[in-house]
Amino acid sequence: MTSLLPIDTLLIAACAWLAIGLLGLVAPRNTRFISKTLFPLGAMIGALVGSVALGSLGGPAQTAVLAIGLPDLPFHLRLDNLSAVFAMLLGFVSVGISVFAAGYFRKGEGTAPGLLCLEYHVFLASMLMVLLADDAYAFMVAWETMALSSFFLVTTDHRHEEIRRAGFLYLLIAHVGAIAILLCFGVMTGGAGDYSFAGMRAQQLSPFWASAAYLLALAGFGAKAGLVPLHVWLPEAHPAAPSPVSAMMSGVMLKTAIYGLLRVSFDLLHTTLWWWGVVALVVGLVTALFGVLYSTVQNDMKRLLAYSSIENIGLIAVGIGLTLIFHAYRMEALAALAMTAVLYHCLAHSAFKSLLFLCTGSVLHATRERSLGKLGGLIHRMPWVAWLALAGVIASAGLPPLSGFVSEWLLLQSFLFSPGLPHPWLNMVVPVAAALVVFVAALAGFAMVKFYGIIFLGQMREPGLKDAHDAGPWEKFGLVWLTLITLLLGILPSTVILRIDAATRQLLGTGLADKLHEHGWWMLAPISPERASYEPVIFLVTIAATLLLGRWLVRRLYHGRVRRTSAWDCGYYFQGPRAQDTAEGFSQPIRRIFEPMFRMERHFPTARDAAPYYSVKVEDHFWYWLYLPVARAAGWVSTLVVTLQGGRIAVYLMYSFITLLVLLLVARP
Amino acid sequence: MDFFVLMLAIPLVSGALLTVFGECDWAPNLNIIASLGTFLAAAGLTAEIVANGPRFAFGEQFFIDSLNVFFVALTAFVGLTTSIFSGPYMRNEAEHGRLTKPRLRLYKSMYQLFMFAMLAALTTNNLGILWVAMEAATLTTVLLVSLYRTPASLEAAWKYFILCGVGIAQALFGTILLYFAAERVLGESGNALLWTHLIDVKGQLEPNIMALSFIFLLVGYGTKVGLAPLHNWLPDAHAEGPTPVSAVLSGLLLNVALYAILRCKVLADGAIPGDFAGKLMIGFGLFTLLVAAFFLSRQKDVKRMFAYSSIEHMGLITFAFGMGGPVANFAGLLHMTMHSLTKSAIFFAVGHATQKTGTQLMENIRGLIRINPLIGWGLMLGTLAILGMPPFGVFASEFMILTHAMKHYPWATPVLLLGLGVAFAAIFGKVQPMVFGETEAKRLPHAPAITPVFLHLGIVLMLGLYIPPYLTRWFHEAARMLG
Amino acid sequence: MSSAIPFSAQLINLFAAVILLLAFAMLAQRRVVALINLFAMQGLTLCLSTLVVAVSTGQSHLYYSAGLTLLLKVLLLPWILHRLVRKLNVKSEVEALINIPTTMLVGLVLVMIAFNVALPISELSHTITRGTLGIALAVVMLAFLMMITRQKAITQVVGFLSMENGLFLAATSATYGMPMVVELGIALDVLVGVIILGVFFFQIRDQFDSLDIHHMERLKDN
Amino acid sequence: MISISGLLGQAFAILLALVLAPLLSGWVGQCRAWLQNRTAPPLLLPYYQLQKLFHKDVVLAHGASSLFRAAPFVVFGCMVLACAIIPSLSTDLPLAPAADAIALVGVFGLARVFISLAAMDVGTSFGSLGGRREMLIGFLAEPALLMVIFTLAMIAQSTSVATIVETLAHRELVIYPSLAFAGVAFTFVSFAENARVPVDNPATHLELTMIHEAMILEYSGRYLALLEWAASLKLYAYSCLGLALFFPWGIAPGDDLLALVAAIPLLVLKLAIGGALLAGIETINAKVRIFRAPEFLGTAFMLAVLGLLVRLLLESKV
Repeated sequence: MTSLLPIDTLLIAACAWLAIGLLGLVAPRNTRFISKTLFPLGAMIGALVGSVALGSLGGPAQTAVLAIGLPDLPFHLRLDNLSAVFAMLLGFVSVGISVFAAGYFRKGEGTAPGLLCLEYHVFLASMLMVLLADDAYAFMVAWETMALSSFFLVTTDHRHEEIRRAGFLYLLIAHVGAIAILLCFGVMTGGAGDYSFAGMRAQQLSPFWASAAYLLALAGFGAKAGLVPLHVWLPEAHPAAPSPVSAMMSGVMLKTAIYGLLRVSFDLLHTTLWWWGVVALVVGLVTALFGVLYSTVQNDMKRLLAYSSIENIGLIAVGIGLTLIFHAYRMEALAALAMTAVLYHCLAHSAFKSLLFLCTGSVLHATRERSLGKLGGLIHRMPWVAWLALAGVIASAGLPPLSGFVSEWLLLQSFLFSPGLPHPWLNMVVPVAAALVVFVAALAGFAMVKFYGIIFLGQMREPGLKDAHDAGPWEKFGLVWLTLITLLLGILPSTVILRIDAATRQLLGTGLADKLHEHGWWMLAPISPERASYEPVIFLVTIAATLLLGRWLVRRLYHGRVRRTSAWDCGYYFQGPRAQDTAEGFSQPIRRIFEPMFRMERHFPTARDAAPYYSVKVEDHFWYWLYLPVARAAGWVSTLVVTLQGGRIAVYLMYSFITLLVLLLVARP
Repeated sequence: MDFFVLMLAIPLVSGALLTVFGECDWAPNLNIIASLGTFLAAAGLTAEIVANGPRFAFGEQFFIDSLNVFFVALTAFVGLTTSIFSGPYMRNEAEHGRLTKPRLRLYKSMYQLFMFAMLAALTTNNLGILWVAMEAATLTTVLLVSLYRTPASLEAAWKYFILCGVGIAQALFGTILLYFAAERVLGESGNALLWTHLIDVKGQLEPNIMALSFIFLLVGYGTKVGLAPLHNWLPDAHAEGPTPVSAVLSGLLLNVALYAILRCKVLADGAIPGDFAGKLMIGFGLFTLLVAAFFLSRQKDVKRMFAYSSIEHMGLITFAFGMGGPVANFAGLLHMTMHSLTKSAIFFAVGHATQKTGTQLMENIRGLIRINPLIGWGLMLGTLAILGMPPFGVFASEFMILTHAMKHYPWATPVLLLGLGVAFAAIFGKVQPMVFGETEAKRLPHAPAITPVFLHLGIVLMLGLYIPPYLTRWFHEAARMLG
Repeated sequence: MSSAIPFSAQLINLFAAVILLLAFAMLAQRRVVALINLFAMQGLTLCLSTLVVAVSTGQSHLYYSAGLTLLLKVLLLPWILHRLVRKLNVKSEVEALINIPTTMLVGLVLVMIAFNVALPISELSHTITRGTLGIALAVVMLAFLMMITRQKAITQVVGFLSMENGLFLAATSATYGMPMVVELGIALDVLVGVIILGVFFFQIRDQFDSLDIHHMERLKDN
Repeated sequence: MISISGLLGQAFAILLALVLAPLLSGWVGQCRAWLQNRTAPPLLLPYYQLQKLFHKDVVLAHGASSLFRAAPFVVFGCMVLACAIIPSLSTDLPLAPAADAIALVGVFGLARVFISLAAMDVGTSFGSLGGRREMLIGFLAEPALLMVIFTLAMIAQSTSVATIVETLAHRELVIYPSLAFAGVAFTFVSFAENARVPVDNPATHLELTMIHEAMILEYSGRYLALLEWAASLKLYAYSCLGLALFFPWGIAPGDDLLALVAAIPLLVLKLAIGGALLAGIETINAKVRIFRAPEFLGTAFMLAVLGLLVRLLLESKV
């Protein structure tokens, strides 16, 4: 057979995923077959997708038209560098998650494993189709299929009412977002009625309509990505879903929304106005700040991670904003820098966030416990998970030498050169935004220390944790795989950037590659070594060398003797698990400093309480300021409307009579 | 033997037979067989029309072209599946003692006569006969709605009868006016009500009279379509009648009424300058859509809720045809098809669900997929389909309608989206807990007929991803006839 | 132009006026039995006017339709209704939702509207009886009003039937009758409808032990 | 690119840091004692303590995990790296490109996270309390520090510390008002970061006030030694950074040996003065309540941002 084009291979991969899913229905209850055969197969397909997309990077865009779709609008597909980058992300991350899932879905909770398998692989396939779609209809079909399959995955354990509510909220907001996206496409056709992306590219929209399209896209994709104020579904849906699903949603699905935003604002729209960037920047900052603050005060480990995802999406949005601003002023070099930061953070976040979610999955399996207040000391029982999670935590805290830091570094670099902007107050405001970004990053560190310290360190807060077991082989493989990606992204940034640079060049016309080529693979110097440089390898080597050398020297010159005894703790007698910080206690400084940001219900014990207890419930302001009023308004309208159906036949007759009379008197040709 | 004659004869004869022998054991099978025969005849007729184009029958009194043959095929198909579904359903009802044997007989005979009336209404060329057939359809369904003889069903049937009777009377007045206008052109020959003749001279018809007559026709047949504020009979009739009847009411009768309006619209458009009919229909459509959407959130009875959803979709379709033009008409026809298939599938699932749980109140129905996964998933998928979720076909038609509206009536788009969004929130929020969650099942003497549900959903799914070219051509031709 | 109007046309207009008058009378009538008689008279007048039209225009099929009217609207339906009333012993007064004088006023307004609407059309009519179209519309509307204002199921039916009368008037006098097949169909439908209603009355009476429709206000959403 | 002399210079700088850091802490302690009319401890006290601690056995709590044992080395390594890339004597450091100013902040962050985790590891009340407070200080101090660096980076059009220092050292004398703001902010930050009064008190074991000490309560023997050493390295690093950024004169431009030799006494002198000042400030200030610390650092952050704005407002032409 002739050599397959990458796009064909990806199509086949999507079909293969669908086929695997359908196979799951053959024996829906045969857990062994499904988890030990089908999911690994899916993982292989994922590896295929990832490597094909990686290989196709830098190549010319390939298109294909399928025979299905609307009569006058068949499915158009297109694989260009942008979609290739995200397809690569999808493929490689899904490998880890699928293998982990093979070990995770031992006993299918609620839904039959076969059905889970179907939903899961449909989810994968639809995400791939979203990336490949090249016309509005195909995109919407793939997009909504993605939403649907993920919704069913979220409500896997649908016996619990709150999980059902979470799923409903998720699907509702997803649907509203989809409506906005559809409108956006409608605007972008400019009335020409050609709904293929090629047709939209051909349109030259007036600034007004272009802005309308951009804002609609921001709203629509923001709803899926979790930009404030459309974020409320995210912290509900992620804890509800099984961990591999949360990992997939947080790691990959949110990125498809970013993909859509990039696609619309850089590929389909030609005009770029500087204030678009400011909007994205501000929204992103608010989202990031909101997300990180709330993630620090969560007491449910998956909610904490969900809010941290909101924060990261916010940072990505900030990067997009910067890119737009630079792009609007034709400062393409800097735009390329910011764009690289965006893409890089997408990659980094998808790796480390899915890693962390999978770790929570293992913890959940080992302890049946999601609330931080009942965990602790697991590093003794599950060392594998603990040490792998540490990598995710460091990356997520944006610390060198792991992946999170690289993207933040790039982002800050692009901020640093913003004063070149030819706009009087823009170059004032943007650096201050940089300050906030740093602030967010530092707070993320706080949240991550809380996450890790409370779950894995300290004494076990519950006796039940004694018999927690470490992850199984499949789970271990998944975790290790994602850790390796995180490590790779951390220490080989320029190698990776040279790969994904194709996408940047496609969107902005210029990239960082030529600059990076001048220096070695170990050095990341986007502009020039004199201006800024970062060598994670050297960095890592130095620290490791000092560590080992120091250890060796100390043992050599002195000794390595160790005595074990009970902890000192300033000589306090009571040292039970309850003496250490609770999750609430750990975040108390945040709650105290940023009190107005939260809606808190607290109960303080009084001196005379027979059974004193302290409780705090932190809620989201937006829920009360935005969502409930809307719901109330709708309810009010429908109370008005239902009076039409009063049950009186005479009244009904009168409606018809009046309608007739009005038409007779008013309607004239 | 002529397919057309067969198609009309089979339901008529079998209806008569069932009136007599309706209580025999083989009666249900006869019902199904008759429907099957009707469907086969309709299929044959369709093939014939697609092959050799339009034709007359019984002189010029009946006329089949690519527009109505499409409705005929749809009607015959849904009629068949509904009869299949109603077999076990009705038996279960009988076992529960909600229906006696005579009632079952009445049900079967009326079912066939109802099919006959609708097919006649669809195929006739004479607007007078169209009216007569519509009235006949109303009468048969009145008996079907009141089948249970409970106070509620009687009340529903009474309202249905009075409101639709009055509405149809207005339609008759419109027909008379139409005749009045046509007579002045075509002379007092009997064929002044023949659509084929009218269409030739539509340009010469007096605009004022046509406008007046179209208003009467729209209000008249619109009552049957369920356009707000003429819709009040619809939820009651759907909720209180037996579920198969709700299925055919939603899936077929509304379509037939809308078809009547369409036939008249073509004439009105020809006669009246300035898109008069179109504007009226757009107005009605949007209003209906919004009103129905806001009704949805307050429903407690599952069948009632889906009745309102039918009203909502009828509004959408009316809006589409109001916009006119090949694309919008195409979308309208497509949406009619999708709605018929999906909604009847939903009613099948709902019927089984209500039998299993013994209630129509939604807060008492829980965990359907634990009772019977197929019913549960059928309801869930059907709901998602009717809510316009891809990859189901409803999304395809809604996509076309929306995009066309964005192009030509941008101001209408927000209204449409608001309506669709509200409907989504209302319906899905209610169906999800019904399908999911915990519950205890209830044994039924007769296994439910699941095949129709998934047959319909399968077709809808297929059409959402791939519309076969011949179907496209056919739709296009039909759309062209509507101008 | 009144001098130009031939005698037959004057007759027809007269009958039309009588029908309108009867419609008002029915609107005002309180007692059920009397209501039915009025309805029968209306049918009779309709039949006569149809005959006149038939004679004056020589439309043969109008004879049939006149006969049909006589048979159905004058003899059969009133007879059925009377029997029903006797069987269900609906003795009581027909109480209206709105009191009679107001109803009459509203009816007056309706008549004006109807003429107003029909005017431009009758201008165009070439038949000798063009004025009657407005009257027919008025009768339809009055019947409609009656259905809205009356409380008894049976009076609603009478209103429905007199609406049919109005339609027939329009059909015969304005357009010299519809094609025969159509008229037959319409007649059949009306007959079947009334029979079904008859069946209904008994069931309604059994279920609600009354024919007051305000018992039937259970199905509602608010 | 990487010259032999450069490598030598680099190695020398690191060694110098390792040697001078404890001395600096000792000197500060001595000055404090003098200022508080106490008899001063010997200048070399830190060395004695290190020696003693290295000799002692390690006493580990039962709950201590391997992370607890690895953390001191990691922290130590981070501090060594930090000292390696901060130009104390010469700006020609082969390791400098490995981490620019932003990465430098990252290094300190890494150390902080590890020591906080280690503090939480044993699971005692004070450990977790200390870790929490440390992170609190951290996320307040880091942005301020980075803003300071941003201001300077904008002057130098570079984030590489070496380049910044070079530009600042070898420029014709221009007065940058922004530098004043940045300097003050930097001072605030370095007080907080090095666990000094008014934020923390290195010399206390009063439970409710301590931060850094609370974290290392459970450490002993060589681990404690490493942590102490790392702490003094941190102080040294911050001092050198401050000196290099705000008083860069005398730092050798390249691999010019004479300048290098000349730079050493100059550095020692600067450090001595700096240490004395630090001690003085510590003496005249009182330790604030933990929840006043945010205000303190907030001020630092404000100052830094102000500096940035001033930079953009007044000096954008420069």
